[in-house]
Amino acid sequence: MTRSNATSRPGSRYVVSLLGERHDVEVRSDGTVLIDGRPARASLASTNSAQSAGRERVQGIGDGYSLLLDGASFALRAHGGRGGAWHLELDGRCVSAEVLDPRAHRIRRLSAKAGADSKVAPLRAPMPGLVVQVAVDEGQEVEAGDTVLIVEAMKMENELRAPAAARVKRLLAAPGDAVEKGQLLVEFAEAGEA
Amino acid sequence: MTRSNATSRPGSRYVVSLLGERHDVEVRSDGTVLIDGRPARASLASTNSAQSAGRERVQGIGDGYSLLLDGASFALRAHGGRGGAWHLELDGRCVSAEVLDPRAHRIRRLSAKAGADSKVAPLRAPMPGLVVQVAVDEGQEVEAGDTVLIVEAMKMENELRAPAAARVKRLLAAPGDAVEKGQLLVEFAEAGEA
Amino acid sequence: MIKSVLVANRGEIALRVIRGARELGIRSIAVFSEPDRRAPHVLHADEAYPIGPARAADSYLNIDRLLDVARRAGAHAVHPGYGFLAERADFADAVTAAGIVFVGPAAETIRAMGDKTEARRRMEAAGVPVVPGTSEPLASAREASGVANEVGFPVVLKAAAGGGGKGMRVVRRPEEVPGGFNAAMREAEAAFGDGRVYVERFLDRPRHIEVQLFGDSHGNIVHLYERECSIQRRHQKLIEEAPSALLGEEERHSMGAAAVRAARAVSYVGAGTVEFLYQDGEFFFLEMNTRLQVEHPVTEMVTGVDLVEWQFRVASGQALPMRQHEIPLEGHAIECRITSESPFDGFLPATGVVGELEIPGGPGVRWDGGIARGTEVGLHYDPLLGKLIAHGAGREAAVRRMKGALRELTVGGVSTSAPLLSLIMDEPDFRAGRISTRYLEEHPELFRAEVPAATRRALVAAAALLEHRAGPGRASPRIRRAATPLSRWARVGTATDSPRPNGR
Amino acid sequence: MIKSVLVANRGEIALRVIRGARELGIRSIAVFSEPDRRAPHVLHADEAYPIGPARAADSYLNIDRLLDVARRAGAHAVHPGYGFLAERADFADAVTAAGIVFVGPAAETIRAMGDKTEARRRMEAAGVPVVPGTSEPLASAREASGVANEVGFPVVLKAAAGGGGKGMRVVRRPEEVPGGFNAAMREAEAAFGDGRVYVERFLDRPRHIEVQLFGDSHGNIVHLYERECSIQRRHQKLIEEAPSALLGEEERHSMGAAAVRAARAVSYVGAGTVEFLYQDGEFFFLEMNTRLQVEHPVTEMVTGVDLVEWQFRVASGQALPMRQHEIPLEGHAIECRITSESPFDGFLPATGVVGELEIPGGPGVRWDGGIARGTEVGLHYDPLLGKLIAHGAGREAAVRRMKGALRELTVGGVSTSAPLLSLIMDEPDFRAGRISTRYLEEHPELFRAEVPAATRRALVAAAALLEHRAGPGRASPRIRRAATPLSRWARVGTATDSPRPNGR
Repeated sequence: MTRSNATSRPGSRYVVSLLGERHDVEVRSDGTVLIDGRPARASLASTNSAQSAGRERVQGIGDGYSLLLDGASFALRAHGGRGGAWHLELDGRCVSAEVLDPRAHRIRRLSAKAGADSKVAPLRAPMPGLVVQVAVDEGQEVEAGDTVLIVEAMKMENELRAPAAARVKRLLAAPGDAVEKGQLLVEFAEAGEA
Repeated sequence: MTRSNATSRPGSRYVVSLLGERHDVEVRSDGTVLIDGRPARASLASTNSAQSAGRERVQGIGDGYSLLLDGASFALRAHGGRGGAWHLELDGRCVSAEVLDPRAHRIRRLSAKAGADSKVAPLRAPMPGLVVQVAVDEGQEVEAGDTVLIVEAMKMENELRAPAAARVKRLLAAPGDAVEKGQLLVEFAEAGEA
Repeated sequence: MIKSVLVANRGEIALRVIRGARELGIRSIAVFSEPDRRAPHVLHADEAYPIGPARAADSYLNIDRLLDVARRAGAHAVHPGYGFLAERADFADAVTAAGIVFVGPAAETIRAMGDKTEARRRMEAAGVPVVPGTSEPLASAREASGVANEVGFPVVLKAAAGGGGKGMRVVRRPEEVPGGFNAAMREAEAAFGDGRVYVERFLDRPRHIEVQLFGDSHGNIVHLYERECSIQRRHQKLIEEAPSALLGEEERHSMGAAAVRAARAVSYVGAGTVEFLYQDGEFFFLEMNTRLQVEHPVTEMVTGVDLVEWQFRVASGQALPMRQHEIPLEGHAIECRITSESPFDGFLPATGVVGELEIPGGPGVRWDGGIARGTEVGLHYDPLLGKLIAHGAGREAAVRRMKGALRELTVGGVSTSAPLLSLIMDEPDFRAGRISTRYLEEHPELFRAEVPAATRRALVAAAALLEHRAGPGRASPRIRRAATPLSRWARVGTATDSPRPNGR
Repeated sequence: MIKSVLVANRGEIALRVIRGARELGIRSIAVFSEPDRRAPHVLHADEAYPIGPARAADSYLNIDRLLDVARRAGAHAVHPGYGFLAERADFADAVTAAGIVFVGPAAETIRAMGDKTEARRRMEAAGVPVVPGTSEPLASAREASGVANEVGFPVVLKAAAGGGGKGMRVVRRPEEVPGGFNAAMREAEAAFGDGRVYVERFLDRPRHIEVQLFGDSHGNIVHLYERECSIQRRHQKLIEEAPSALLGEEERHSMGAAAVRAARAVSYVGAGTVEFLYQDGEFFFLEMNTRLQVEHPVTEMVTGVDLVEWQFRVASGQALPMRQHEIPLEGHAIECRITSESPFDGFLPATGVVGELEIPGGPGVRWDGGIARGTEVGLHYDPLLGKLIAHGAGREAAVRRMKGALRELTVGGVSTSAPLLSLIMDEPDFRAGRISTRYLEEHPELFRAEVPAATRRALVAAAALLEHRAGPGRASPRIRRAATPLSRWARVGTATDSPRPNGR
């Protein structure tokens, strides 16, 4: 049942960061895992044709897996990112996890502290669409929740609002512009800032 | 609509052998095909994710295609073999076709004549299974339809019968043998032959 | 009976109509825009013809081109589905003028009911209760402000030509009227080419209950009971049921009778729906949709009637196959709209290519879909990917069945409404039938649902096992780049994610 | 109500039972053999546990192991599905002895009905008509010959412990009796571990009609009308319908009454089926199946009853939810078994990996499947991949709906019965309900169906266009190797392919 997990490396340890919490996991060669010290029998099997049949390969959208954890059955999808990142989907919930060995986890935590940032996040297009209206001017002060731009997509107007009290530093879109998903639309400075 | 067919080669000609008949087809660059001299507007589009999305690849089981022929819609699956062979599935019918240019077709026809063969085809296992009974001995004469072997598969006994009147030349299976699909079980000589 | 039909639509409804035609031996003729060349409705129709580029105005809304295909393919009839040209009287006129049967009511009926103010006038005359408001389009934002003050806030500004929530704005304070009026006008202009707007009193916590109607050319009109469509986002229905969760037998009767009265007032022929707003025992005429509705399957599940079959029969001049008292009402049906949206990210439209597609099965489960593996979901058209329908002996059984079906449904490659729908099936107010059109705003907890402990534990185990499988090196300190977040993978349940149930 | 259930089965029936449990809030516990680790029933159950290697005797038939899992997982009940241990009295005994509820009738009932000769004896006593033949197992081929001569040819040799066509041989001439007896005995021994065989008169063109029964522990017994299962190959059902195509109201009543009499004779509790052979207005008891049948969905579609739900209710000690006169019979339902076989190649078992999988949808269409993309179809278990069910207002409507659904169904990677089923839906005798258990042998034309001209033309065009796309060189004379025929791609319609409808 747990053949796929029973490699020659006994008791590999990982730090799993998920939904803002840290979990210590040990994957043992006997088909059990220790999650925050609590043991469970675990079996993970791919449900994609790729791995089971060796004939097909599905990419990009995440592979299907069946996890049995002390018998409880979970059908999930997983997509691996860089640096121990895993994007998981289970019961319709999409959750990102970071899996590192304990040493890598310590290093990453230290470097993360240095990069803390308090600026107001810029507005990006949440979907491809057409800018219908720009409700602010450069230099204007806005309150959290004020409408900044209206983007039309799928025939619906979507109002994009200021994420926090701020000053409009730079406007990068005008009415009639077709914008791509993620495209930078408005940059903010902190309220009062030059 | 017919972009995929409109290549720079105008009016390529093919000989299509299918279900025992020969058809002359000309694929034109204007999106039409001439089938045995009769023209039709044709559009062939892949319906697999592979070609439409460039992200996936499904192999071995045949790719899906949509054919529009003078508007009539056909959803088919196709699997390419060697030497102009195409295995097609449409409305649940599986049909093999051979597509050659006119010159290749003439050459193949000539060589086929030389290899004509009148021997009684050997019995092969039509599916993986277990040989339950061998009803004949080497050297024995059999009539067409006589039971030669019984192979059990999926808990059912399947009687394999002589394809024609013949003499059992060689027995290659015994009761209790597990056999693979296509495995040679019995060779025949023509009735009376040594 | 009609011999052939051109289906002037795409997606799940085109496939639904093609299936209905096939079962009656009617030759089905599909049309497709360039990106739809490989769509299921093209593959499953008897014939299919191209009608232009992606933009709807150049393809599915292009009347000349549709009629040209209809003539060339020898179409005996045209079925408009819903949306696109379904409620365009000029299309019905053009089809009829070309000597082709229009599967739907007469152009005059569409015209009368399509004009909201005209519809109000007619319904008032027929004794059908209507919501207080203007019966004439408003000339200006100024006039809108005046009327709004008269009717009393909140008010709703609506496109006279509209439907489906487009060109619609709720305004709660006097100072918001001008902005709302302009937005409604702009959307109406873009969506319908008609920017006229009118105003009505806005009911605060109404339920949206509608009655399915059917008329034939012999003067028979029946109703097929009601549907409750209160669970909406952005005025777009998300979950529909038949019958309504809480309507009593007497209310059912009087609402059905009012709907039939409304249909008689316009000599209705074909499938139609009268939408009501229901609040505190009162119901008001909202609008009449002169076509098949998206949510028609729930009615089919509880009555056993095939509404598309009836459409074809009526369009062929046949009388309705049943009289009012012969129409059964059995069990309870629920429909969930599976749309390409990110419900936990303000219902933003989602795009992608459909990868894995697993359709639930078993007793009482129906799937009306318009997608297949490899379908590209773009922004050109409606985000409806398919509809999941569950029928059970009662509402509780139907809800439980739907919950299981949603759990089995897999649509890979694109975000859908399914996870939110799953949570709603478990939510106590929904379970008890305590719903209104404000259901989603009143349940923000749905958008910040905690991940249960067992699920979290499974996710942690899965992540560790996946990394373990991927082999040594991956989790080592040399790889420094932080995880790149994918848009679909929200950091569910963290404090930074504020719920945006209505996208604003 | 039962709190949890171990489903001692696999494939579509395991999934069907898991769905039923889920809807009642019953925790479902799946079991799986090694090759089934990734099977849908494992994915969709609440829990799943391994029970051994592929060989059924070592896994799904391993009573000790199943009970061990049931105990460890705290299973409150065990549901056996059909096949495997469903009709093994010793399993029912062992489950009950372990203090676990067996979802099925009492072990005594299974034992009595499982022994064909004992069943015959009891039915004769209860006044249910039986086919002339022996009521005792035969001691030898010699004795078989004697009885066969008495009863008159043709006769059928049957395993006393059998079911589902295993260990069954029809013998038409005296000299074939010894061979048939030995083969039946061998198969019976292999399949059931019990080689006893008996003999009966063989009806030449009977219809197979069966009645669905339900009993509860309070002494109530009802029937849920009949199913017609005449279309068979190798004595295995291929197409089932409810109600029977031609049974009159009076015959329906008397057959139902006889079935209830049969059930009363053994104080039946749970779901069961009495199978009859019907010929020229007479019907004879064939056997009683003390379990849910493969074809139970057609009964569910016409009655609206969820038979698995009833099984759980009855096993929990509840009374049947309906009395006889309350059970509706509405419309007509057809089920097609989608099996991994090559119907045009003597129904040889087919293997492979399920690739593309497109499940039909829309009104009145149900899919009960046990496969997903990537499922490996091997030879260890039953070839049933799934069941396609269509319901319509009448038989004609159901057949037309099924035809469309079969056209939409795609199962890539493995040969299935679907293309043959498609042809049957169009065949005039089937359409008219002129069917018997010899239907397939009497319609050899189904196995050499000509390809229609339009289809042939499309195939020719597609082949040329594909080759054209593949680019120059492919069709050139340098490539000399002849086309390698793939097993699935028969040379349909050529003279060299003789039809082998029964594989022998």
